[in-house]
Amino acid sequence: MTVDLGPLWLTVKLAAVTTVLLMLFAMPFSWWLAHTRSRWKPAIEAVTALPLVLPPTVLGFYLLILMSPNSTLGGAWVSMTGDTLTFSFTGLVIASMIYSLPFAVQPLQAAFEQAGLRAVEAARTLGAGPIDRFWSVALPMARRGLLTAAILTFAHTIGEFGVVLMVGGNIPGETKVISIAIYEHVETIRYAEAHVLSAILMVFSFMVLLVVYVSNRQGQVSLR
Amino acid sequence: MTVDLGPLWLTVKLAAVTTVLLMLFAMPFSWWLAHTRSRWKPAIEAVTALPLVLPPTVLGFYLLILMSPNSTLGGAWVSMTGDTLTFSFTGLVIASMIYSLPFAVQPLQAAFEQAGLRAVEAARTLGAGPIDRFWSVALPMARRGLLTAAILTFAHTIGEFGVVLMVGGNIPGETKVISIAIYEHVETIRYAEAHVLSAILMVFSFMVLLVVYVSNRQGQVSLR
Amino acid sequence: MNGSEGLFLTIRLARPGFNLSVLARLPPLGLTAVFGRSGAGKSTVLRAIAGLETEAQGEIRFNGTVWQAGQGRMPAHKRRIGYVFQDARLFPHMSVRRNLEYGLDRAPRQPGPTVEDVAALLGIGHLLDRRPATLSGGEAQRVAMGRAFLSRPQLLLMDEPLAALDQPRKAEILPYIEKLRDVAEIPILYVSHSVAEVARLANHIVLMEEGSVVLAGPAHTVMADPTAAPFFGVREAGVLIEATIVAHHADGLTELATRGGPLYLPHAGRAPGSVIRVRVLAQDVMIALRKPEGISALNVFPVTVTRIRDGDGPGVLVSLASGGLDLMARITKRSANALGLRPGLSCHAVLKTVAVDPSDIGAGADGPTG
Amino acid sequence: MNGSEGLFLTIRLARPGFNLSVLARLPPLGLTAVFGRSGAGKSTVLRAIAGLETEAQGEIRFNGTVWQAGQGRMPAHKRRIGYVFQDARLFPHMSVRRNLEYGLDRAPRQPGPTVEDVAALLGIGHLLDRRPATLSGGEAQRVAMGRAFLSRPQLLLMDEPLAALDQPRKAEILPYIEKLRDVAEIPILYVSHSVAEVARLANHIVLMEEGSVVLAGPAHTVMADPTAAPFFGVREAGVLIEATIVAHHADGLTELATRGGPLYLPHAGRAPGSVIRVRVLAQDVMIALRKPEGISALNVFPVTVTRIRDGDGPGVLVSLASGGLDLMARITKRSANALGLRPGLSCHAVLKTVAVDPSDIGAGADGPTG
Amino acid sequence: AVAANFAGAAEALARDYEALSGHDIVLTTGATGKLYAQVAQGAPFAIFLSADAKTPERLEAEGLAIADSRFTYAVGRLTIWSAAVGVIGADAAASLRDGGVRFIAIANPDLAPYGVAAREALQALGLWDEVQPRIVLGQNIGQVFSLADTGAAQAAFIATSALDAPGSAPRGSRFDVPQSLFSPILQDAVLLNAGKDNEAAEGFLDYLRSDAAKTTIRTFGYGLP
Ligand SMILES: Nc1ncnc2c1ncn2[C@@H]1O[C@H](COP(=O)(O)OP(=O)(O)OP(=O)(O)O)[C@@H](O)[C@H]1O
Ligand SMILES: Nc1ncnc2c1ncn2[C@@H]1O[C@H](COP(=O)(O)OP(=O)(O)OP(=O)(O)O)[C@@H](O)[C@H]1O
Ligand SMILES: [Mg+2]
Ligand SMILES: [Mg+2]
Repeated sequence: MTVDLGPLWLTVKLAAVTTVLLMLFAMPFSWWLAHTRSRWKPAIEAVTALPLVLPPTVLGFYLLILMSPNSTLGGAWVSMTGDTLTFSFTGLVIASMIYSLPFAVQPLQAAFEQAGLRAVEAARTLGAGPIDRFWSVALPMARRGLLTAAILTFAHTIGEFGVVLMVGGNIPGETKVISIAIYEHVETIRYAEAHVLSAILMVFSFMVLLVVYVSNRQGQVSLR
Repeated sequence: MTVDLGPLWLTVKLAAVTTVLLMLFAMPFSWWLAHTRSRWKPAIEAVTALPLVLPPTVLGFYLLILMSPNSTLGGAWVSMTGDTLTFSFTGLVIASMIYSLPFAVQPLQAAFEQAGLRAVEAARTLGAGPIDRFWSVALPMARRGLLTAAILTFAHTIGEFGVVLMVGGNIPGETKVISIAIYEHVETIRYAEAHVLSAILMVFSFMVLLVVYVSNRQGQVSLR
Repeated sequence: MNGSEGLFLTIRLARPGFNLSVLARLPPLGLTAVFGRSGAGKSTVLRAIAGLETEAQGEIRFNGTVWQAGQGRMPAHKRRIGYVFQDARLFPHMSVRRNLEYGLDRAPRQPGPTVEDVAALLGIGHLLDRRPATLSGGEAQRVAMGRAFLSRPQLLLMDEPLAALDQPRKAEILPYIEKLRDVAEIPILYVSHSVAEVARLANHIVLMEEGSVVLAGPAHTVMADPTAAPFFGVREAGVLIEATIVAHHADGLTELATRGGPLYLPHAGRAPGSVIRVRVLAQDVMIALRKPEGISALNVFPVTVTRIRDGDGPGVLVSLASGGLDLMARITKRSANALGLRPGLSCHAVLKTVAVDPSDIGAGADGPTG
Repeated sequence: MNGSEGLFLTIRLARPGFNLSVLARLPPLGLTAVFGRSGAGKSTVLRAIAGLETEAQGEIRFNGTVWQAGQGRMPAHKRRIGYVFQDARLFPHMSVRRNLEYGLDRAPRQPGPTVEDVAALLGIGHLLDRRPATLSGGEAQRVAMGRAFLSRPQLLLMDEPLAALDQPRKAEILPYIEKLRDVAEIPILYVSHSVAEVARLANHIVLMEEGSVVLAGPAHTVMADPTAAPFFGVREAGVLIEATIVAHHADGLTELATRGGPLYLPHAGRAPGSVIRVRVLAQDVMIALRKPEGISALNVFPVTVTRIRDGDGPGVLVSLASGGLDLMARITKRSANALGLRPGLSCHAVLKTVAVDPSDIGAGADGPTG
Repeated sequence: AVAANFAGAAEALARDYEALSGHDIVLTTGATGKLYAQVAQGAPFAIFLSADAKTPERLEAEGLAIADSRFTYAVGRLTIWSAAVGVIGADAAASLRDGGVRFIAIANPDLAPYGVAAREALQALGLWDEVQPRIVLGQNIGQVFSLADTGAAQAAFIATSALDAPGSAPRGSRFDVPQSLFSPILQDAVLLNAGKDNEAAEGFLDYLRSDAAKTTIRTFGYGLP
């Protein structure tokens, strides 16, 4: 029985890149959603949650259509970079970001809404511009929501493979993530390998999460 | 082309039952997690996020083993109810609850932590016992987190099928949910049916979410 | 006072850089003012009594019921207290009315003020349908007070309840607190930085410094204690005297009988025969060698100098006795020398009538305390 | 005063059941006290000036810069204000030190107090490494004040900054606020419910009621205005007089020259030659027909009765003139009748030396205002 | 329980059989491996129409299926297909070498018999090593079709049945791989324990072997043993 760990590292890389990029997008977007008075707000909120309701492979299917070289988007990407969006790591990241969008936006928006604007107002009077006070006050106060968003995105990207499989094409070393590998073992009735890989994945994820939660606890601040 | 809507209602029923039951469990559990001083807290938090990191089908595989009539749990269930846990609606609900656990616990816990205990302390001095003040003060103040938890759980149960497929066995009327139906259509290359079902699912989900968000907006309260 | 009546405290609580260690026995009736500088530990003591400081060690008994002893604690929500927090802590998701009703709904059914009564008293009747986030600072504080009043408490803990309010509003609310204290017979623990409030309301005073009680006792004793002077400030030194209302005169003056003779005050608002408490500040008392004539001051008492204490600065504090009545006068050293004051000297104490602020007239004696 | 200097406001803001409509021109230097009952709109005005009330309509100009006009608004963070909120609003995720540094880090580099200076002044030096959640109410308020002081503001907006503090602490902080006002020449808008604070600090007073300004003007004018009496309370009626320090005597008394003659006060703490402001309460002034002898009061001025006003209750307010000096005495009707007071009558005003509280001695005249 | 690739044909067969016999057939489709796991955990399936020969053999060996009930009901055929017209010509090898074919989708050989067949065919054409970097994998034949259909992969080895199901219009360009280039894709059926003594189940298995059924199976693009 050989256990190939390549997919594990690929998975971690994908999850990390997706999480970081998605957080960067979700932070200002959630902030805007939390405080906008636009009448479109509920509609935008509903759309944001939609990537969840389609089965992952089906969402992957539509993303595949969207990103294939024949489409406007995919074609533009090919002519810009010379590479296709599908079956590439970049494509995987984009697909994962879209699928995990609700996990990032929802908790962050909730945290921003709940924190209120009192301290942010104080920051305004102390000379902090919009971006400054977002980073120095709003975001740290919504820290717990940020953590939740990051954990859900990270864990979900590790575990989900429907979208990834479709858009990534399961190319070893390029787009074959560990969840696909485990899935394959289960499908081909090689349960021993599946158990080992699952155990590795679980232990690894547990360690990562534990480190995150322990350090969160240390940095914890009562916001009362 | 015939579009069978049976799976849609089954899906809605599953999502609704899962969401309600999971919320009932997650509310006290997240509250406890948010305020416990146990040294095991980070470990429990990490375990709570773990259902996410296993691929759904793989998680479903393990749940299948756990709930099969040959196992202790599944066997006990059979001798108690005369019915198997696997390939039944009840089994589906349990599996969905386990898989969606992180979506319910994480945002709720974040909301409880962020809300602080000031108002809850006031409720204590006003004669409200633990359960009373949880319902009358802590939970309403964590309302936005509750909403996030419910939406993520609901939407995710609608969309996810890996676990459900494994544990439920795709039995029409009993365990064949819409996501599986769409998935099947895509897999069996009946794209037209897949497009129609996807569109119905999206529009339906959008309407549900829109109603939720609009009513949330009306009931919204500045917590500052 | 029965041995088990009242509030008995031995609390210890250690925090980095701050140690609370309070031993106190408070009377079962009346208002006890907790006075002390910012950071002295006043709020912490109130929190411990309410059962909100889980780390507080020691013992707390109230009217014979053990609230805390060893590891045993009665849960906060069973203690039947009304707590007015230093910050209002309203429930943000409820209307003002629901906030007010919160404690009422959870209290045993027993007669007491209604939401409307309290709203009218506190001037928040027009706010009942509003959300706390839209209230001004003082409005929120009044709602918080109303919420505590309505919870049918057996002990009121009030942490600077009037600090955010204007003088006229204070003047409206103070009599109600007095009524709770005297008529409803609810003991009150009252944190305040205002000497005027304390002097008017307190039957008992506890002075705290750096987590410890430095002085505690009946209000008149503590207020007359020189140790307490730095807490109150020079301007606030004075005596509390008891007087009986004799008559209300047509020109608006009330005639009082004191142990030193008649005293004229602005209308005191109680029926003749009532015993009231009057605070006379040392700085409002002048000393004259001969009985002055042709001056606007109505209250002139023949007195004997009993003691002269030097203070910091240019003033001296002269204690005067007139029959059974003690007075204090704060005058300059220069005057004391010019007049040749010394213990035993007979002279006259001149007290401007209106120097006695109506808000310094408290109802009743500190009876329950003594 | 240059036409474009100072703060010019025309603000309108409608809320359900509350309409704010304020038109005011405030001096470019000195302290303007905003006084009014709870819910009058004081905090709302400060918030509008700071640029935090997005719904406020109208115009705001400060020292020639337009802060708001029509739809145009300068963002709050560019206004260089220091705002002390009614609730402290510290940043919960930062240490006290980082809170204090927050505004400083974002201000233009220019000389001014350091974190250590301000921490020492406010007595929060031992709290620098703590988190806001562990501070007492008064400690938090002091940190909030320090944070605003350190942000190198060009205008200070202070919303009841001292309400949560004890008297000794107030006495330490007040001189610093005076220094900011006079030495650093930062105009200050100061909301307070304490007449003593206002009387001591304010060069200019704005009285608000139900969203509107009912009276505004130099402090001495407003404080002497009968319209203002209900705001301040009877006990606080009085005059503000200007005096020059002549000498500090060995017995701790300071001799002042006023337009009505010499005045003796407890040590006033400024160099001879300085002009200071003294508040003399009407209730601290007695009237005698003949110059009294052998009494402890040092300050006796020959005066002429200029006006007698009846108040509610048993008192009358007697205006007195002595050369260029105006005084007010609050005495009983009975005394006024007994003495036969009428306008034009010559008599003596007796003022107990120590009746003038050191905290009522403000530095400087309200020069910039006048 | 029916392997996904046979779902369409199975539905048609079930419909015919129901009309013929009056029995009700409930179909459950899924990947072969998943169905195996479910059967092993006591799923109430009577018949298993696998996409391979190995799994039914294994079920039988493990005593989960009735001994000797196994038979081959269909043989899969393989087609190289592109959604675009003119990409795949008569010389399949040359077409696949063409630079326009950026990606070639095949089923995962580890998972699907069609994947093994595609690999064998590529090896037989002498292309396996050369096209290796351009290969993308689908989990099953349905996904492989999706990859090609969306144009993400310009060529794919799919089941002929995916193209030739009744009612589907011919599109793109194709090359049917000769049976000689790969070992036959045998799809076996087996009677499971739950179907023991089940008249309808046994009847359906018999029906599968009938000529009427064979015609239907052929129209769906399958070969026969
Ligand atoms: N977690 C903590 N760690 C260290 N010190 C603390 C902590 N919590 C409170 N303290 C300190 O305990 C002291 C007492 O606080 P408390 O709130 O009782 O003061 P207080 O007398 O009510 O003051 P104030 O009049 O300012 O409200 C303060 O000096 C405060 O800094
Ligand atoms: N959203 C709102 N809806 C209706 N009324 C409001 C709203 N926000 C504030 N108000 C009212 O505006 C009035 C002015 O509030 P503001 O905070 O300015 O009062 P204030 O003078 O500072 O009072 P205080 O001394 O109690 O702090 C209050 O009566 C308040 O209830
Ligand atoms: Mg306190
Ligand atoms: Mg205010």
